Amino acid sequence: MSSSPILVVKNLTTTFITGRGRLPAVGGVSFELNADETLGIVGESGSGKTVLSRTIMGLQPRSNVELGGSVQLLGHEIVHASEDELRTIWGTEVSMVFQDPMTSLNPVMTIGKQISESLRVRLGMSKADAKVRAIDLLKLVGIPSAEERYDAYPTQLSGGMRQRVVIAIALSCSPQLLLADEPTTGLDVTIQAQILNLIEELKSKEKMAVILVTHDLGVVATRTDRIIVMYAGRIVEMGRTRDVFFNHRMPYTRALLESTPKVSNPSHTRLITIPGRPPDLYNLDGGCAFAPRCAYATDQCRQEAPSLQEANSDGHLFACWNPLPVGTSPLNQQNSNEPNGASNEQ
Amino acid sequence: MTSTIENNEVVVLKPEKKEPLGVFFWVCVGWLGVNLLAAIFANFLPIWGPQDSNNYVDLNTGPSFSHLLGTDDLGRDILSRIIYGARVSLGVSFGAMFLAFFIGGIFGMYAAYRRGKLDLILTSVSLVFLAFPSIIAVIAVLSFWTPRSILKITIVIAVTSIPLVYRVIRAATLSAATKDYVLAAKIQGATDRRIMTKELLPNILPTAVSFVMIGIASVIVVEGSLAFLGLSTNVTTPSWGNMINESRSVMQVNPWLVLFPSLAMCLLILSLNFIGDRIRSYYDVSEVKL
Amino acid sequence: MIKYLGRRVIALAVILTIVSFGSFSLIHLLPGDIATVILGTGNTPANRIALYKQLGLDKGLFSQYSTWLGNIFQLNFGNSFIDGTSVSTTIGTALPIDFEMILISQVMAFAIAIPLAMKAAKKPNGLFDRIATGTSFTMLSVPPFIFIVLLVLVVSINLQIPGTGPASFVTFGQDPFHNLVSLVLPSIVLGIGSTVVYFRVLRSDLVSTLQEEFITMARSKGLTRRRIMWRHAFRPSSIALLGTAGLNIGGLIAGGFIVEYLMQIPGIGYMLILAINKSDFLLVQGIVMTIATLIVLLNFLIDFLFGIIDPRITRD
Amino acid sequence: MSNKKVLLEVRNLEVNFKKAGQVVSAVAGLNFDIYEGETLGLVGESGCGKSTTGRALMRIVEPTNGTIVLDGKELTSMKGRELRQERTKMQMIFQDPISSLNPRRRVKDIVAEPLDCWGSAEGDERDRIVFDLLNRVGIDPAIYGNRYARQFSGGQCQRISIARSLAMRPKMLICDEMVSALDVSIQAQILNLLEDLKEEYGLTLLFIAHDLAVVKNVSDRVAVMYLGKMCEIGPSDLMYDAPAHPYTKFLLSAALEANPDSIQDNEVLSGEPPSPLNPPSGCRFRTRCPFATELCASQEPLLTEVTPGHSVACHYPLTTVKA
Repeated sequence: MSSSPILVVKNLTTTFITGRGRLPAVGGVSFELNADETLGIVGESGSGKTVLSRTIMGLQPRSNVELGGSVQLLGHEIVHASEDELRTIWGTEVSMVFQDPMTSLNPVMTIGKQISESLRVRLGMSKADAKVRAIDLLKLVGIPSAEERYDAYPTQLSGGMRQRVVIAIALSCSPQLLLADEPTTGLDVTIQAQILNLIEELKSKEKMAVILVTHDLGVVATRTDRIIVMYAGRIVEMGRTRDVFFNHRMPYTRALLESTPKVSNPSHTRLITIPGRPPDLYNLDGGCAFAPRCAYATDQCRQEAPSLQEANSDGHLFACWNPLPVGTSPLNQQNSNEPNGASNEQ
Repeated sequence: MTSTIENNEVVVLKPEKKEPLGVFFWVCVGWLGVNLLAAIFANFLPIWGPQDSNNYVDLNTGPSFSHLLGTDDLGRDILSRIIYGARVSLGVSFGAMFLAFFIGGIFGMYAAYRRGKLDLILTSVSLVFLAFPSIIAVIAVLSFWTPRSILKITIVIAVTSIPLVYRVIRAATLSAATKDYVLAAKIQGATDRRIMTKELLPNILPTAVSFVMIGIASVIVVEGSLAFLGLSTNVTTPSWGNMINESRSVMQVNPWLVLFPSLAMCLLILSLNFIGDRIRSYYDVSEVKL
Repeated sequence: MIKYLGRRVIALAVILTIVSFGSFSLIHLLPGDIATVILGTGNTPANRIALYKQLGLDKGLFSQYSTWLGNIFQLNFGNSFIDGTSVSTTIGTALPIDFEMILISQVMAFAIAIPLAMKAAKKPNGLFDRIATGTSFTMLSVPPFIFIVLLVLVVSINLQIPGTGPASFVTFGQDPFHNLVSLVLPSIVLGIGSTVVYFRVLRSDLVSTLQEEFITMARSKGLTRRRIMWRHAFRPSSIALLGTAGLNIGGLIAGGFIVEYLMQIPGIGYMLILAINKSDFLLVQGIVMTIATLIVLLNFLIDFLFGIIDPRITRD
Repeated sequence: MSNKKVLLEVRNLEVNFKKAGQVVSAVAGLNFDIYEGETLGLVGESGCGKSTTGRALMRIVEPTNGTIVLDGKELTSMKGRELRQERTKMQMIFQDPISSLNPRRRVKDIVAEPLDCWGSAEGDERDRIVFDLLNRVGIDPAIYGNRYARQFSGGQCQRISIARSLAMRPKMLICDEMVSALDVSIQAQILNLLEDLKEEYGLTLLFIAHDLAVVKNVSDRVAVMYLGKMCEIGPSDLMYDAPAHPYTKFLLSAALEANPDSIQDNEVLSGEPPSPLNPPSGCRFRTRCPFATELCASQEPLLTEVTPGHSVACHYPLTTVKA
């Protein structure tokens, strides 16, 4: 864990300029990522997690977007880099797996071509070499009869197989960082488990760092070293996975955990809900964005946004004026059937 | 009853993210309105008669105070002839499109909602007709079906447009009919007729209106072409096509004779196309692919 | 693919049969008696019967149709009632002129529309896009017959460029240079009309294709913009372009007559108008049948190209 | 449980589709009962036929075979007005909240649609019912009743859908993946609302979903489907603790728990479901089942009761092995 960071994000902001005004999709995000780490970024829709991952990648469109802060990836500054500069990093140093494998593959190109294209363009391989390597990659990601599938079109494959192809493309130029944006959303549970296991396995095999962006706490619970929880474009809690699950201090993290149904719950368990809806990013006032939905909110919360503060020396940070006591995570009392004290229903 | 009602939500309504239709749209609508009104009330307008030949005083003049757009080689007032000519262009095009939509639209909607054999048959038939160039059919039929009248021209153009209208409305209905709200209406006990009028019709209306506008514009062109071939109305009835065609021979002497009716036609087509295009993008109707 | 093409061939045969029957029955839609139309009034009954026999009209409808169809398969459309020339010969001389004009106009249209659409689609609603889209909209509103009349007014009459006016057509065989000069204005009219349509279709399709996730994916692979545009975006978008081109070229075969008529270029459309004016019904029939067949074949070709471009189509 | 009144009785339900000349067997002979007042969860992966089952029950999709008896009345033989009338006793909520509501109609008209169809309430009475329903689902009718549906977010649309489905006071509600398009915090709100309304309106639910945790949280009993067949059906707590069908077991072990201490089973089911165009002989799960034998290929296992109320379709149910 003490190896030098490959990714340093400092005070990153992404603001969209739209017809309705300024939309601060990501506001002041800072974190670091080590070479052998798996980092989870969790948040609901509109929390800015996808925008964040695309900004880190440098894929955000340039028109009507204002970027601030810095993203240092293996010594390259991403934020204000031109597309020409970024192109030298994409694929070889960082690559991305997208949410929907159906739309992220070109429907009129064979999957083999889509893999070997990267190899030929980026690594200058010959056509024959690229094909051999592409078939190896297909085998690596677990596609049966890879030689025949080389000439298949994306529509001829199932969703799980398509996502494997996308992963093969992402890995084709041996990147050091893999950004996976909701890689298993829309896949069935058994296929989801296969894909997550595959990413985990390839991570250690290819020695790369992984950022796993998801809305599902289950996806990050056992497969990440650290977790970032996002709300309204900001980091509200960040720390080692166990700390976030067991020692979280930010009420939103708890609320997220409590409103997630669990297989281990007895039937007809009443979920503890967060009232209201995610905030309208156009109209954020000065206070904590979660305050309107938070049971513990005070006047201070409504007026002044809390900044990240340290919970422990292990890099566990949270942004809250009235943090929850340590060790009150619902996961610690799972076997007691008593209703949770911190009900925030109104 | 122990109330566990969560407080009524503070609903954050999504803003209507549409950009407004725009000034130019309303200019176009206004222009279309001016054309329609002028055509309808031509008899009551303070203008020369379309056949008044002025005792051969002012022949082939350019624009002047007494003749705002000039006169032709018989001394007839161009403005007046353009306004009366609008009757032919607008009459034929509106008539043909409404007729085509009445028949093709109903069939298209019904076929797309019901699917099955009827849809299969109607769609195959429409495909066959679409393979046959409709302009050729129009010319062929009109050249054999004499004597010609505005009504006949309207009917022939309408009939040859039905397959296309059918396809457009069918495609629009199909995309609406596969939505869950149609199923929802069905399971609440709505009759097919109710579903078609209350659920589907409001959703295909933007497509239909948009296509009517573009259709009218293209019928104006078709009618103009027919006039050139002498297949449209009687030469003595002014129509824009007739006017342009007749004055080609004196183009060198008096270019106004060609320019003004051409301008009238182009401006109206531009307005219609623009209205249709804006309606389509305003209501976010994707272009119907045939 | 074979199954897909097989189905298309069957559809092709069915459509051609129906179209041929439609063209055939045109002659029967004539009001009044054909012999009166051809021979005029005041003819002896014997003459009428002779004509009926000559045309085969004394036989049953079906036998007439099969004879007619059989002849057509040998490219024999009969001889004109009016001047006795072979309909096939007339069509054979006229068609190449149309092909020439369509070829010139389409090369021009694709050469202009594709790069413009690509440039416009790169920045939707940017300055270039607004100008190009606005111009295309204006051009779209000028009917071809107005366009050609105005061009003649400016180029042939005002600028007095020789050989560009109406009735200055010479065949390619006679004089290639003057042939091309005489086709400049009509080709521009047809070409600009097509350019506008192709530009609009390709632009809007490219704009939506460029927003697809697979384009972002291609970017994240580190491919150049140029490669992404041509290899990843153009190919899926070209389906819409191709479909439009099919309809448009069909429209030119059928609708080019107005330009030909005004410029007095003896292409198939002009021949059709002349035949209609002279009541040369066998020629009308032959031309209608030819145009319909060409359009059906064109559609088949487009379907075939669809199948090559997009593998999804052949496997539905 | 067994002495309860059966509200919906499904026997030998089959749905076949024709696709490119071939027959797809989407639902292949389902038998189950739903008791009055209970919630039956129906889980399975995509393509297993769970949604088709729900739609066939509503007769939005025509069943190829079988009988559906709702509240003592046989639905499959009904036609026209009778069917429409009888069907209002059973309502359905769809997965896509946005497409479930007509974007060009006002919220209060959408909720009143069933009343208008049947003319069962007019004028003030109609307005009062709509007002109450909207209030009940948490949408303020005074402020939002005249808005168009397209302005609402997914969760709100789903609330409006629920209000509409309750307008005719149905006995039964079929929820087809109704929360899977929603964020967790909204999902929890909707699930709680559903539980409340179930109580209040005396509803019986068929809850179709792919998310095992969601299904368990709302269901009394759960049925598991694979490739058009039912694998297992039983009381949810019991079945999740001790699944009898290997497929259920794999499904449960693949479900991700939001707890770092949860055991991530490495026994991940390999492969993918075969095509319903050409389903395997015998047990449809045998191609992926590690315990499959020749018997599984030759003979189709029938749904048999292993413990009271818990049935499984497997030649080698796991409970017997354990015992």
